[in-house]
Amino acid sequence: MAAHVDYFYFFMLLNFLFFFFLVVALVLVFAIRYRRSAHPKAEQIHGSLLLEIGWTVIPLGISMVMFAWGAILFFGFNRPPKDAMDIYGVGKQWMWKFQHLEGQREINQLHVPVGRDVRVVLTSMDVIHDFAVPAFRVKGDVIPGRYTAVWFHPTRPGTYHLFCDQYCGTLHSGMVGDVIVMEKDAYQRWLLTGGEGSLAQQGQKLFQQLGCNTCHRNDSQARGPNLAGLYGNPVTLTDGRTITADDNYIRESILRPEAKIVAGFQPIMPTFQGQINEEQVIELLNYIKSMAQEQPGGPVKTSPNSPAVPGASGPAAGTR
Amino acid sequence: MSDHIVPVKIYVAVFAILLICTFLTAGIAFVDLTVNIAGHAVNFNPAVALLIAIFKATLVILFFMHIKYSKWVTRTVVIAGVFWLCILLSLTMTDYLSRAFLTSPVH
Amino acid sequence: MSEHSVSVTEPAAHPHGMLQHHFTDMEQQKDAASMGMWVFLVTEIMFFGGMFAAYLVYRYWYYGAFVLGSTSLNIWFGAINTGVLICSSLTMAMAVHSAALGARKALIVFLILTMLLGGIFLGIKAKEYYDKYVEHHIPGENFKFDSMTMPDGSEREVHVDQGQAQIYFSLYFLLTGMHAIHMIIGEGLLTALLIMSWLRRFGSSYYTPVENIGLYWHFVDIVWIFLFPLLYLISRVHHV
Amino acid sequence: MPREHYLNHEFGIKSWLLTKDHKRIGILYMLSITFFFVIGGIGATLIRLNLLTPYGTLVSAETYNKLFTLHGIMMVFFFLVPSVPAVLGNFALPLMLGAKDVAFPKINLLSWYIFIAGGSLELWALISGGVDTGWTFYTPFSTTFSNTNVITAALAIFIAGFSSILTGLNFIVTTHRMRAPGMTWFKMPLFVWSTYATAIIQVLGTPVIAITLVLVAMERAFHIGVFDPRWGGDPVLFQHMFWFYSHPAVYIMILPGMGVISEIIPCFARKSMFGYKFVAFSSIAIAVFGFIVWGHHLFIAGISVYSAMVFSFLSYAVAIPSAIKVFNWSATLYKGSISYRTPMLYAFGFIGLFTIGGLTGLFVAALGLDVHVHDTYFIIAHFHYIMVGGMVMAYLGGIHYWWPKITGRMYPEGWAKLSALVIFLGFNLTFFPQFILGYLGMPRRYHTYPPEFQVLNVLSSAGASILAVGYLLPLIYLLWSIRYGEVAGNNPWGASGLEWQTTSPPPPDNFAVTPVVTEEAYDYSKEREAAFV
Repeated sequence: MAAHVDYFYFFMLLNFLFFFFLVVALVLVFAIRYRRSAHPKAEQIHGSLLLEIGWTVIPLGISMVMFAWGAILFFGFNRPPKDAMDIYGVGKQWMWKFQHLEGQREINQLHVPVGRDVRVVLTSMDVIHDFAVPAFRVKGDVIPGRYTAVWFHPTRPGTYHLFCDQYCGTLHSGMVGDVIVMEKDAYQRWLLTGGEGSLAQQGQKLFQQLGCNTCHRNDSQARGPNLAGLYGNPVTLTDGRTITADDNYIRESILRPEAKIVAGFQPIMPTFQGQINEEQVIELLNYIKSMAQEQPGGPVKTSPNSPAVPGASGPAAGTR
Repeated sequence: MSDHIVPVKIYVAVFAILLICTFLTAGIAFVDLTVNIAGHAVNFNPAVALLIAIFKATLVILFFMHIKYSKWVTRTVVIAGVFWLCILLSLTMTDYLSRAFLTSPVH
Repeated sequence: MSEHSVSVTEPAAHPHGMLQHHFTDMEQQKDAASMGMWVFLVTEIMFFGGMFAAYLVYRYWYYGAFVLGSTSLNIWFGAINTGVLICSSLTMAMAVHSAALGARKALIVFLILTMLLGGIFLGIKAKEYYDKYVEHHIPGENFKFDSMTMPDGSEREVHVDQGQAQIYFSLYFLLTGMHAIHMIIGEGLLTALLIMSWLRRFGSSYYTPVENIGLYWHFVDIVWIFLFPLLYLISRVHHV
Repeated sequence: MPREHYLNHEFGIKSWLLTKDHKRIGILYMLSITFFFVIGGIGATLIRLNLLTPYGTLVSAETYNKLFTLHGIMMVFFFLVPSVPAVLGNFALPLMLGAKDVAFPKINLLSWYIFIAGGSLELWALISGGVDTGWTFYTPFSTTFSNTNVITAALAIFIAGFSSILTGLNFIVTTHRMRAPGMTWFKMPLFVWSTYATAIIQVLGTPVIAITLVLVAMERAFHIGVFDPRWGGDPVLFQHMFWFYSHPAVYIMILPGMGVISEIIPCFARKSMFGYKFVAFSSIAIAVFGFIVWGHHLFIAGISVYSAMVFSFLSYAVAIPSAIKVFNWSATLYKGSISYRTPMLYAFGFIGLFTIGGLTGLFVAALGLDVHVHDTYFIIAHFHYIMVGGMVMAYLGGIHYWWPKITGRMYPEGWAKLSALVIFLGFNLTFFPQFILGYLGMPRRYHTYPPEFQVLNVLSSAGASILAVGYLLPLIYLLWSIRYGEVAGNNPWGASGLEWQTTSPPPPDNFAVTPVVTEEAYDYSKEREAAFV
């Protein structure tokens, strides 16, 4: 992607240079050639329809090329490849926290393997932040209340700047870190240095600690929906809407359970807002995701690394 | 604005229509206007209420506010105001209506 | 051009000092004032437009909460208030009409009527606000939307996401509050008109302030005409 | 006994503070925005000084954030927005239309008082404790997390907004209703067209920022939830509403400048405007299109991809009318008879810098590229090329152009040319390095930065010091010229507009006899006496 952005940039730069020097040349040549001392009497010319049409249509045409190229690139930025590996990130004043699916955690550092598509799924614990890695030409706002994603494909091992690009308060300029791109084996070795179990396992522990399993269970006494096989599949709500259970839906259902009630269930679940933080929500989310595959009978459509894209969807995923 | 004096009759007539519309809109609120269109239940209550409101507002603007008797410049000002309101609402909604589009599980 | 309409053919009599020095004649002055008022009303449309945009977004997102919030409002207060404002619009139009005919007494009577009707509206609105206060439906520390009073007086339990419900009530209070502020300003302006007409400042050749404040009053009425269905009538027949 | 004019027919503070004369009100605005410009400039100076080193050695992070907020708010709301419209528009618009005054002189004075009230309150908010949200007030930082005077600052902008609305209202009605006999729409000078277009934006856009800031204040005071994600509110909605005004506001800040340039170029090229109608309509087109592109500030803010594409597409549409203007200005020079007086130098500078600013606008309107440069110094450089390279150049050009009409005296030409040159060089040295910084990835609003960016930052700061000198010079020599400048005469440039047909400075009622317009705009076919060209 980074190279494509640069090709596009050079195309834009060529256009820039052409038009800039065209205008400067026109102004300078006319200004010197028709200076008062050399050209004391101006010739009155009122305009030319042909010229007007010309300099309306030609720039319009060129700018449409710019638009189309830019839009295609942008579409790519917003559609991570299917087999991209996921890393979860939480922004908070003023640090970055990352959670790898394998359970490894880090602060203000992001270790990624070279040559793989990496998707970073992000949310914020307070204000809007922005995850920006200029070397990869990517950036995305990190918004409290929902997940957004940024993906990239590192091609060369090394250490790259990670910036917060959206002003977020006093130590905004201190909210910087490093993206460390490692060779694949080195990355695998690095992953093993953590010892808390995978993100899904951590989530399972929390799931039991919070007593979620007393209601969300796979038997007749369940007072909440069975979560196995839920992720990535359609859910029918009490008001008749059908929505897809994606990251944002699950997050919302943990923190604001009364927002969307699954058909056939009572609104009895208490909110966990204020009791668990975004990182713990991510653990739970990953446990619920992992349950999608454990269920042998459940319609498993998604592989672990190609879950629902937490794209730019707001709380109203699906239509009313 | 031209110096036209609108007869009282017209004011009273407009007033009567406005009152009737108000009763109508409050009454219709209790009637279920849900229609089944291609398998989707669509509730027309809000749309009807809004249409009545637009009709009422138009009457007020035309007669009470004398737009029917005024110059085109004034009318243009009114139309511009409504048009810009539509820009604000519709372009904001382009975002909210399409945010969910890329959320499908298959990419 | 309605054939019923009567052109005022009176020569442009200059009431003392009413023509400001920078205008050529009364017509130019009147046209300018009228246009200025309309342009101002357009800014008012956009002012409310910002809140309408927020309303639209959240109504789309949180339809269920909006339906419940809307059902908790008293539809009869809303409908009566709509009627009251329409009456006041008529009396305001009649006030302008009387001013144009130079009928000073009628002008004064209609201005007083308009102010009274405006007062009734604000009174009913205050009662509605008070009810909401008692029910803890006012956004803030004590906000709690777990029950509502139905039109027949019965209480009903409500299950809804409190945040979403609070957004509905925030928008309700913002929209109606801004509208009420406009009404109060309107009452002040009407008082000024009343004093001026008492002091015989208007005649059939100069009544621009009456006309312009009339436009303002009608505009405030129109805002309410939209607020009523948007806030009170979202969907009464579908309580979720 | 000298001839009576608007400056000497009454004396004393009271005669100024209670004046309803649009010319005096213009001068009141000129003094007040110069004051706010100096305040904002001090903010900029301290920012640039701090960025000399990567470690934020001059001020603390907290102070730094308050400084860029002060700089942004002062420059945008209290300098750029009122600069050309409220100063030059107030002074010149009625004169150019052949009117005795604007349509509502009392409201005009009122709008200045509102401006001063808003400005004073803002100054108080920014200096007593300060505000650290940036001029953009993004939620939820502004509503929940900032501990500074956000409500006061928002309220002050709310108040000042009414000043802008009333000025716009006045100009719209004045243009429609106060034109002299014979002054048809297509005989109006282009400055009037562009000020009219600006007024449309002021009237339609400002109320939206007003209500948005009310919502921010309410959210902060009562936690109503509209922008707060903890209640289910959407912080991005704030950005929509904010930019619905603040993007068109960019055109409030450049359109009148374009109008000034459209006056200066025909005058000093002694030529009628090339494609007059196209330039006139392009102003209106910019005003209209300017309202439908705000989403390009939100490409990476979490809006829908499709919405972003719509906004990107529309953003290119608004670039075209600006391009039309640039080409028409250049074409006007063709076969002209060009003299290099100071206003013309500013116009040349404007064309060059505005072209850079406009063309880099194409970069940031491109979705794929905006992802990389958004919220970096590239953006800072881009909009400073428009706002400072464009609008401030145009403002200074306009001040020099109408100075003889305003004061009846000429400014000192040599000094003026020197300072125009210094400003041009200083400006480019300040802001060109920021394009490179931005593409390299340096984020905006950073108090400290990685050391590899230092060289470019030092260059930029050096440029800023040159720029500061450039801005100080006019302040001194213009003041000097009020007393010691050469007497200008009524039409020192031999220019065509109605404002040059009356005496300098004009009488209180502008024209001894109401002018009747028969000429086309910019009719330079006949020779006019021009003592100073």
